Amino acid sequence: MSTAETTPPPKATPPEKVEASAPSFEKSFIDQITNHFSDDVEVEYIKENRTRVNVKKEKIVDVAKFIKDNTPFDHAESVTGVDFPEDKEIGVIYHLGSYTDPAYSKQVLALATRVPREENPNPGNDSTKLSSLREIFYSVEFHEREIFEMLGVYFEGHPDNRRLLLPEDWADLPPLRKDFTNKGR
Amino acid sequence: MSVIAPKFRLGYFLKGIFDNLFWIITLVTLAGIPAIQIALFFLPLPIIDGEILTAYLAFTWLFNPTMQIPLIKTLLYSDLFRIAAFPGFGFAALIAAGTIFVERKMLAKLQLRVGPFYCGKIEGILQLAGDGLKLISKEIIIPAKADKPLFWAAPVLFVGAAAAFVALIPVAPGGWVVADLDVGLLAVFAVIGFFPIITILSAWSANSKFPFIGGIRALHQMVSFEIPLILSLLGVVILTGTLNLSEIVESQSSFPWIIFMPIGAIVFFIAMLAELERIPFDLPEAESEIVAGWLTEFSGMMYGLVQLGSYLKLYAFAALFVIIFLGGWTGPVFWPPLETELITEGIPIPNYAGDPILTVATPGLPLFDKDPNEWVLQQQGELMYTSGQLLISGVIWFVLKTVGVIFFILLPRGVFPRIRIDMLLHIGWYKLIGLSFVNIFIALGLVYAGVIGPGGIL
Amino acid sequence: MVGESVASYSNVLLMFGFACAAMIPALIISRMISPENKKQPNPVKTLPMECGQVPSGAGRTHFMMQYYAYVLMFVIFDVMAIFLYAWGSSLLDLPRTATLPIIAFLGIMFAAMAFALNLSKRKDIW
Amino acid sequence: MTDKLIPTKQMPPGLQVDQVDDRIMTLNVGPQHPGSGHMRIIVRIDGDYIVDADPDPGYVHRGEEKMAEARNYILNIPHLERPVIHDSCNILYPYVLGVEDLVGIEVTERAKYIRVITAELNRCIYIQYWLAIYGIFLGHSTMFMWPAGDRELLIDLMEKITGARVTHSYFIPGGVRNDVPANFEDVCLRQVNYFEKRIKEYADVFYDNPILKARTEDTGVLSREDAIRLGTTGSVLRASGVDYDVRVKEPYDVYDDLDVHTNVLKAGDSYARSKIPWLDMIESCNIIRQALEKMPKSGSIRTKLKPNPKGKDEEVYRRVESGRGAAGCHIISKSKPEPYRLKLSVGSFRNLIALPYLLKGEKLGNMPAVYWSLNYWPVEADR
Repeated sequence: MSTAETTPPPKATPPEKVEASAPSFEKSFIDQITNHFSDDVEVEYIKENRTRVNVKKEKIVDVAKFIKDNTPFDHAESVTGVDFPEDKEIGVIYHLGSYTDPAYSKQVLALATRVPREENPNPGNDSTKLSSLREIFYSVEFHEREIFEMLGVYFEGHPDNRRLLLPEDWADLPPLRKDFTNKGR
Repeated sequence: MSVIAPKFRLGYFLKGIFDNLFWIITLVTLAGIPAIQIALFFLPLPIIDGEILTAYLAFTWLFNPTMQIPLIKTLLYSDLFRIAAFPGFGFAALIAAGTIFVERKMLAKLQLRVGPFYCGKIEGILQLAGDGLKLISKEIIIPAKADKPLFWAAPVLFVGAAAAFVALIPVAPGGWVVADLDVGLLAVFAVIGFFPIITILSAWSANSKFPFIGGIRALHQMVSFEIPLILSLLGVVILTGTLNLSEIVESQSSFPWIIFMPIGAIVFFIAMLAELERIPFDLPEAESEIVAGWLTEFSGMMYGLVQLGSYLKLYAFAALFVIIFLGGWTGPVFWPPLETELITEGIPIPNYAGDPILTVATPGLPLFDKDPNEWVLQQQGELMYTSGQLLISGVIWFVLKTVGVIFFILLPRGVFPRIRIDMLLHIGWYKLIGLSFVNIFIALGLVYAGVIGPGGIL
Repeated sequence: MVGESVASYSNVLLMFGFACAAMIPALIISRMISPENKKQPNPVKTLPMECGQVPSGAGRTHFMMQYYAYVLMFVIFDVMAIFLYAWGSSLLDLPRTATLPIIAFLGIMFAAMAFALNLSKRKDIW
Repeated sequence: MTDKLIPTKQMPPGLQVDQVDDRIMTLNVGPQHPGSGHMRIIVRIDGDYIVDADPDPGYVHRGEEKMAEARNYILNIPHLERPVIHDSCNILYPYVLGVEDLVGIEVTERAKYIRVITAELNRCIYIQYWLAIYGIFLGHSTMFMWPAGDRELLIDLMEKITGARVTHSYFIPGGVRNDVPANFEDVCLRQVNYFEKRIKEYADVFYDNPILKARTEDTGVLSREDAIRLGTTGSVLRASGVDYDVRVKEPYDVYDDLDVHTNVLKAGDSYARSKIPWLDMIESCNIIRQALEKMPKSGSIRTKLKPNPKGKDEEVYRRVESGRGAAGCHIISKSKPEPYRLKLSVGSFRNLIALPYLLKGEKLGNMPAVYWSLNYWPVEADR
């Protein structure tokens, strides 16, 4: 809440427009989350089968724990890291799905957060840090390792923050940042 | 030694050849000829027509048509011929080469492909020669910190041990065996015991992890399958009362032992597959687990030698199975010899009036016979060697049976996946040993029920 | 007919020696004609095989397979199995009463083996 | 590396790692190993038991996601199928669906059916390749040759349709690249019928083989709860008794018109994991036959797309069921011809997380059987 001014929403989300045609089923479990975390979460969109909530980075563990305990979402399908150099932020989006509840098996809940970005990254030792969700959704383990090496986001509480895909002698920028340019392109 | 491939120059090449020739001639003159002369003092030289066959005499007789047949026969019955050519190394290597060809083509047919196809025009029959040439022209890489003498010696020793195994195999009646031992079967077990030791030695000497695990797996394979292998043959020994392999074959002139002890044959066959390290028991070389097992560090011709040794071993095991359970060379004689009168006296052919005007005597049909009565004498047990017909017939039967057994050894490679080491130990200790005990009691029962043995029915 | 002399034993050794002697030229010829850069040996080439990685640790280490109970049993029962051949090969010459002790021996051997297997399985050594 | 969250499996006695540390050997399995594929598994063994396994992928990492940020939506098609060239239609499918959402075009009915048919054919091609390697990993060389040979049937069929044998680049936003040949229905039906008859013979030589059953049953058991918690997908998930197939649960294109049966096995061991893809192939043959019946015999195969299309200013996440499980494509678009960020969430990468957990406490001989039963394709996991 103290960092409310540092995390402005990147674009003016039009929730009103979406809500007019928002599917009621998706809205029901999103409402569950928004009711519990009133001002910490912000619904970006509610579309058919796809929903997204943006969470402040301090609250990501609490929200994830709440989702795990109170909704049937039981695993993370994918974790996307996005670099926003204009906002000086890096976004991390967890896509959560459900295997156990047939009613929810179509749904993918995107749980998004943002961490500050530094111009001269020093992965692991700078402010680009986020709490790991591995204790809650076990399946994010390798995804978080990939984001650590590709974007330099250090996941606190992750037991195994090592390189996964990149070679051991990689000494350049984290390659998925926008300021790492493709050679020859 | 000269190196051909990089920076080849004809002068260096010729110089290398001449250097090698020079050293060969020098060494032969200084060491070889004296050694031969010293050996000639102690070696018994054969006597032909009352003359001692010296080297000079043999060279003279080569150009004397009448003396060539005795010369060849002398050569045929010498130990060197047995070791190098017929029942020994050459024969076994020939069958091993055939086995490799058959294995490739058979597996290919089983797996809906064609196998070696181009080399040699006819179904890729020269593929093996091509592979040999390729292997011999490859560089031999010795891993750093390897125990070099052991590492070099392992493939050679492997081939040697396999050849020693081959030496114990009789292939034809009349003592056509390199070493005719009274305790032939025990000697076979002794030689079989060498292979895991060689495996472990080479695995240990390579100073690499995958060969090491492979060697230990080979040890465990021996641990679990040596006892069933030994016990499964005890039934036959009980029934025949001898350990001599030739006598075991001769005891099966009327029926093979597999009729009475199929359990022993099955146990022996499975244990044989395990000792040969063939799928499904190729754990020491399991390529998807431990790269190539104990063969990982072998390159070039060393690998080729190990392969040669393993196929020699394959032939020897198949031949042992044939000798003990399938009756060896026994079988109907092809082209049985003519009647004794025809050979000794000839048949008088009468004219129309009934007077004998012509006597037809066959030339010595047995090709290597000394005199026409040889086959008769051999039947009466007065000749130490056998006649041509019996030899050829016995060898043909032996080879046919051996090839059949080899086929069944090759077949599981296309049918089964590899098993795991704990399953292997479990099979060996819990199942095969029990079955081989059953086999022993079947043999004892046959003896004491009076079916087989002195005074038995059969 | 049956070879009785030392010569027939020595034939095994001769065959062994012949095969060894015949294989050594193959290695020597291979050394002669194979390409090998002796002046600049490649140290990476002679590394032990470790799937393309630089080897870590020694190849010859303290390494224990779990199945050592089988190995212990092998040491005992392999010798006993060979002993049986002395009896088996002369069974037809022996009086029938001589078989009874052997059957007792077989029974003890089998029972001991079963007990050892059972024990090691119950203790779950492997 | 040690996980406290997941209950550790019962290790055999005498294998307490902290006490026996001096005799543990570290084996690098891969990247140059007949049983690894293009990856490395750092296996620590104590005798015959694996006490720890650490997968190390990345030897064929190509930066597909970074490359996609520099190319427009059409140019991305050929290189995005490279991670799994044997399953190139299915790996492109979520991307193409996502781009259609972003650009906002509809696909014609006939193109949808052609897409489903080619996707199912491609799934069979991939599974045949996978099965061949599973066979050789277990030392069963016949099982290597048979699927590799029968795969040619479907590859020839795909060559007739798309013109390429392996890398088809067939799906494009708005439909497919070209129409099927004239007598396609008959040829496809005949090939698929023969193919199904042929793969049913695999049961005799492989799936009913007693040694294979003894080797793979009860090895690498993944329980239902762990399969869900680890977020595994595809055949690994369904072999553990979870009834989840994206084709059924979230039908895309025309899968809701077709009768798709989900194969589920309860055991969760390597045998079940190796059997599910085989059952999937038989199911794919059924789907292809249904689709051939219902396919419109004529019509457009492509909606015209304006050159260099721009995506909307939104993000889209689409998933399909590929040969290795759910393949998701997350595209963040910023009203540009190029995607701002493209993330492929592929089945191989998601299943790899189960590998260290499954290998712990297994025997070394089970390592290839468990590893390849995870339906793992190293190139796809590295992307």
